[in-house]
Amino acid sequence: MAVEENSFLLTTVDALVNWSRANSLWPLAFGTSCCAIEMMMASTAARHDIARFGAEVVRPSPRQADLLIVAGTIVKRMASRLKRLYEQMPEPRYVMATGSCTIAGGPFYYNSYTTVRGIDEIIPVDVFVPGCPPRPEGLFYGLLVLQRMIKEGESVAQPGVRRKPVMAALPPAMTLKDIQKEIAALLVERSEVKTRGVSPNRIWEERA
Amino acid sequence: MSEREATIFSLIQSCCSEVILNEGSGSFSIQVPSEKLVFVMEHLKKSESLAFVMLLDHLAVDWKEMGEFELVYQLYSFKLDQRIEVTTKIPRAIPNAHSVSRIWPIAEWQEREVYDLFGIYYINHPDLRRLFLEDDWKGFPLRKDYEDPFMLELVKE
Amino acid sequence: MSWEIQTIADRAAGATSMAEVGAYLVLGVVLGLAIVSLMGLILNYSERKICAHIQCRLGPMRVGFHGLLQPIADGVKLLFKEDISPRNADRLVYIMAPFISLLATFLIVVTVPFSPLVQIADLNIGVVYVAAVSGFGVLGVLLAGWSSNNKWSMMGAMRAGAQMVSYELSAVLALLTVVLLSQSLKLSEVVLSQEQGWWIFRAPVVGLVACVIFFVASCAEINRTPFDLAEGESELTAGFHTEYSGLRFALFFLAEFVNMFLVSAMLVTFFLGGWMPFHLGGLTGFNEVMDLLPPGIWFLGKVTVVVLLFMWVRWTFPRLRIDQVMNLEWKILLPIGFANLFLTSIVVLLDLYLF
Amino acid sequence: MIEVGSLKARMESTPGGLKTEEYFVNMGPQHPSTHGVLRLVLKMDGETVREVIPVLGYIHRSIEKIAEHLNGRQIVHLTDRMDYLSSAMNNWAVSLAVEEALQIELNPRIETIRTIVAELERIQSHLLWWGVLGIDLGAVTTFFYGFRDREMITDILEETTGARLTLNYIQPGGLMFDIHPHFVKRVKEVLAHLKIKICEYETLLSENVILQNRLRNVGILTSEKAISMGSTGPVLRGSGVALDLRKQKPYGVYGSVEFDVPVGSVGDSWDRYWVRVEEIRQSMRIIEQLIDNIPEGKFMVMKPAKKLTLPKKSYFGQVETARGILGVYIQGCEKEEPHRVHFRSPNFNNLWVITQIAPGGKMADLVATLSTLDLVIPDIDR
Repeated sequence: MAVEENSFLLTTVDALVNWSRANSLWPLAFGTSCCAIEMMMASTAARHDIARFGAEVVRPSPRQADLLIVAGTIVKRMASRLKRLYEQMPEPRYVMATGSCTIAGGPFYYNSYTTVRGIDEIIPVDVFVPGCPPRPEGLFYGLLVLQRMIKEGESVAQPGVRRKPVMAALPPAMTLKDIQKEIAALLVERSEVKTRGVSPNRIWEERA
Repeated sequence: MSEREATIFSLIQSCCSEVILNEGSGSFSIQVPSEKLVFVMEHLKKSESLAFVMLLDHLAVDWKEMGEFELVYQLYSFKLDQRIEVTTKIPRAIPNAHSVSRIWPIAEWQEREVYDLFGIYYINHPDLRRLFLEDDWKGFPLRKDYEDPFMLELVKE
Repeated sequence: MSWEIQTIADRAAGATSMAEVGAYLVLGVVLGLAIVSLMGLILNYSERKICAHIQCRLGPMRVGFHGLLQPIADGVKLLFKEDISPRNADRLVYIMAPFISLLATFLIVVTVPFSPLVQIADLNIGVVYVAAVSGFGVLGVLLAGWSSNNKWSMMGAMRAGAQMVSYELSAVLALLTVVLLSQSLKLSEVVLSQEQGWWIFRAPVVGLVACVIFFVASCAEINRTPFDLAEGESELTAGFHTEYSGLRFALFFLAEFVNMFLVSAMLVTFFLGGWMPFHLGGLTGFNEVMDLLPPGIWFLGKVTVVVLLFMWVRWTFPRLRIDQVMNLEWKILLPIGFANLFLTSIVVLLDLYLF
Repeated sequence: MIEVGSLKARMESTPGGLKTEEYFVNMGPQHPSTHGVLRLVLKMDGETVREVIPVLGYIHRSIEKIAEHLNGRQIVHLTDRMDYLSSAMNNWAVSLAVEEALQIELNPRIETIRTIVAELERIQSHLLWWGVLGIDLGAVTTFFYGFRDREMITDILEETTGARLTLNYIQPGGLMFDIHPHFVKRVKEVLAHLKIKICEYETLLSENVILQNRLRNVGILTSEKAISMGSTGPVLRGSGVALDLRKQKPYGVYGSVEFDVPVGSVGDSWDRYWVRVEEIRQSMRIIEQLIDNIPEGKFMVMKPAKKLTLPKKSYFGQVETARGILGVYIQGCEKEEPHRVHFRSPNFNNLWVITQIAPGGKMADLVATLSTLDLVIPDIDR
């Protein structure tokens, strides 16, 4: 039976499924460093209480989680493990990168021989939450943005089609690409910052 | 140097006359020739009047210009309530040192860390592997001449 | 006041046509399924809300009034989630395990006497049936852990197996105490025998001891803290269901919550009078006042209290170690259970009831 | 049917009893009770742990290399991210080393405020540990109680320093900012609140018979072993060795305040638990003595524009953090950037204790012991 693209049945199912997915984002307990403490603070501490959004069921096993909150620096040795964790999660899965280390390497950007400069080099990211570490409120804003994205974004007819990642604390129109372009331009423009050697797996240069 | 430190130093010198005071340190520090290191260390721990039973820390410093590695051991004695810094220098071309892991078990891992980051080979070490980096890592990153395109070195002018 | 007991099975037996029998059959199955799924939803929501309030939080707030729709959102999400089975898993067993787990709970729901008129079937060997079928749940957990091809799952399953089989003994011993007291294996008659007073009060001390033993043992049987070793998060990541995702995981989740309800229902039936209102033998005036509330309400009220007790215990206590769990069962609970059974027989022989 | 006697005879006839197969389990890098990305390779025999092999490096961010390119003032912010739960103490260690190198004399106001902030950090770190210990042992509610009170301290620190976790407050030559006008009032409020709550926590968790059974005589660390492994802080004090730099080599104003150093006797997990809970009380005592008489003065004695050129000498600054002795080794070479920076992290030595005391215990004991060692993994890897 052929169902039309925008039939009433499918859109209603879409709405229901997206509503349920948005409101029950079970995070995977995955924290590597300081951001993990703020994530714990947000997800569990009595004052902030992520349970209000239905996201307090922190699953230790990636098989049961929907949301991978990457909290803390990812180094080369951990990168493969992060990717594996992501692959172990069942679809639909969402990734939130919290903190400047996961976004771009943060304070460990220069002169570090291990830090991965942005986890978007390893796995696709849905929401970036800046901060070092981000406050719990920042994490909530990221979660709400993700909820909005899920509610608007996906459809049963086209699973896996996703909006572009957004920076949670920036205007919603801003995408990662814009920011990367800006950073690249800044690096070229500012003459006092010279980098010796360009890492082969930095992709932003090619994009810019 | 305080009076107590002077007595400790004389005690050490009585066992090994080649020990000299290390002037390049802000705290009480002695310098030992590398071949005498294990002997002096054993004396520092086992001697009843000294009893430096705790190895707080072990690190290496890369003196590229002088072609030397400086190994630094921080010891602590409960009996004297005193910290002492023991340093030794080994040539950069042949970075071999004697392991003190028989004296203090924790040295096994501290030496692994130094091996990992500086590439100093410890003789008689039970299990000399990399500690922080992957086993197939090339080079020793904390050496001054380490180069890695991944590192994005910030050049200051 | 005399209670007239009529189960759905009785009605089906007294039916005149095949169609009527079929209708009752369908009613029974639907009722069972409805109870299982409804209890799953309600208990999931209340567990999250109650634990939140114990911990000075609010719990789910955003979906519906005070997050009432939260379990539905979770359910729909889990339904539409990708279902992964590990490559080296024993696929048939892996797929069957959650259903076996749920089947055990469903089979017990059939016998629960909700009220004199709401009971699906009243077996004349009810106690034996309950004891036998509840052992079925272990099978699901064991198979799940074994078939996942994961060491953590395996460890969780082994822990669960050892623990559930051991505590089954104490639980059955506690039930046997009540069987001695009520002199029947039929659940409805067990309830009826408490017309002069609930066994926890009427049988001097032995009733209370048996009740406590049953509470502890059933706490262990349904894998709740302080006995949640099978899925101890901090030790075994997620225990026997580490590799399960999507709907199959939801079934385990559901079975866990329904098990909690069933265990409370059994505790209520055997020790707290089931649907029987609070009676004190001899005080007819008082008893008649108590009878004003319908028995179904009494039953649900008591179950609620026991479930709350389970939750309170869960969110307060730390977890035991595996050898401590085994010690508690074999060295403490089991001897007490046997002694209690012996004392009960003396109580029954000498007719030493309180009222 | 196997007779019991024959089985027993068979067990005795095989050398070493009836053998079971040992297997390896990877605990971590992503595991809820390793508190980060520590990986432990466990050799297990059923439920019993036979051998523990820690594998590190999953958060090795090359802080020591980065620090060689920064000046003394800039290194401070990197130390925040090492042991993020005692960041003020970490800052202090760097400041001590740099101040020794540049021979900077501090005024009493700076020293007093530093002490208060460090003790506040210690309390919040121990509260977090207390909560996480509960969750490791299965008592989830303690986690929320610990975090609730920790939040109040975080608020105070945020008002003054502008950050909740990574303070970057104690700088070479003084402090980043002066204290907030409400600082004294808020601290007093929190102390009054905590005094009641600590007693409540004792009844909730410490006096629980299950917790006592889980911790007592588990993971016994003798004082000789603790010393030979170079462990410090509450781990060493739990084993009965009263090594506390705040007493031994007083820095800040620790020399002029009264406090006790709690010391365990057996060295089991319970002793470590007790030492930490008692340390919260002692920290409160220290703050109480200082909070009413913070001297007047400047909060920074060094001009911010001053170049921190380090002489060609090595300096070792050490402080007692919430986890033990943190040492900072700075080797200068007549430049602003140090020639070599090394951090002696307390967790590095404390971690290896697990290889000595966990074998022979159960899997659950390993988790309990790990929890009472209170490890922060980024501090180990740096």
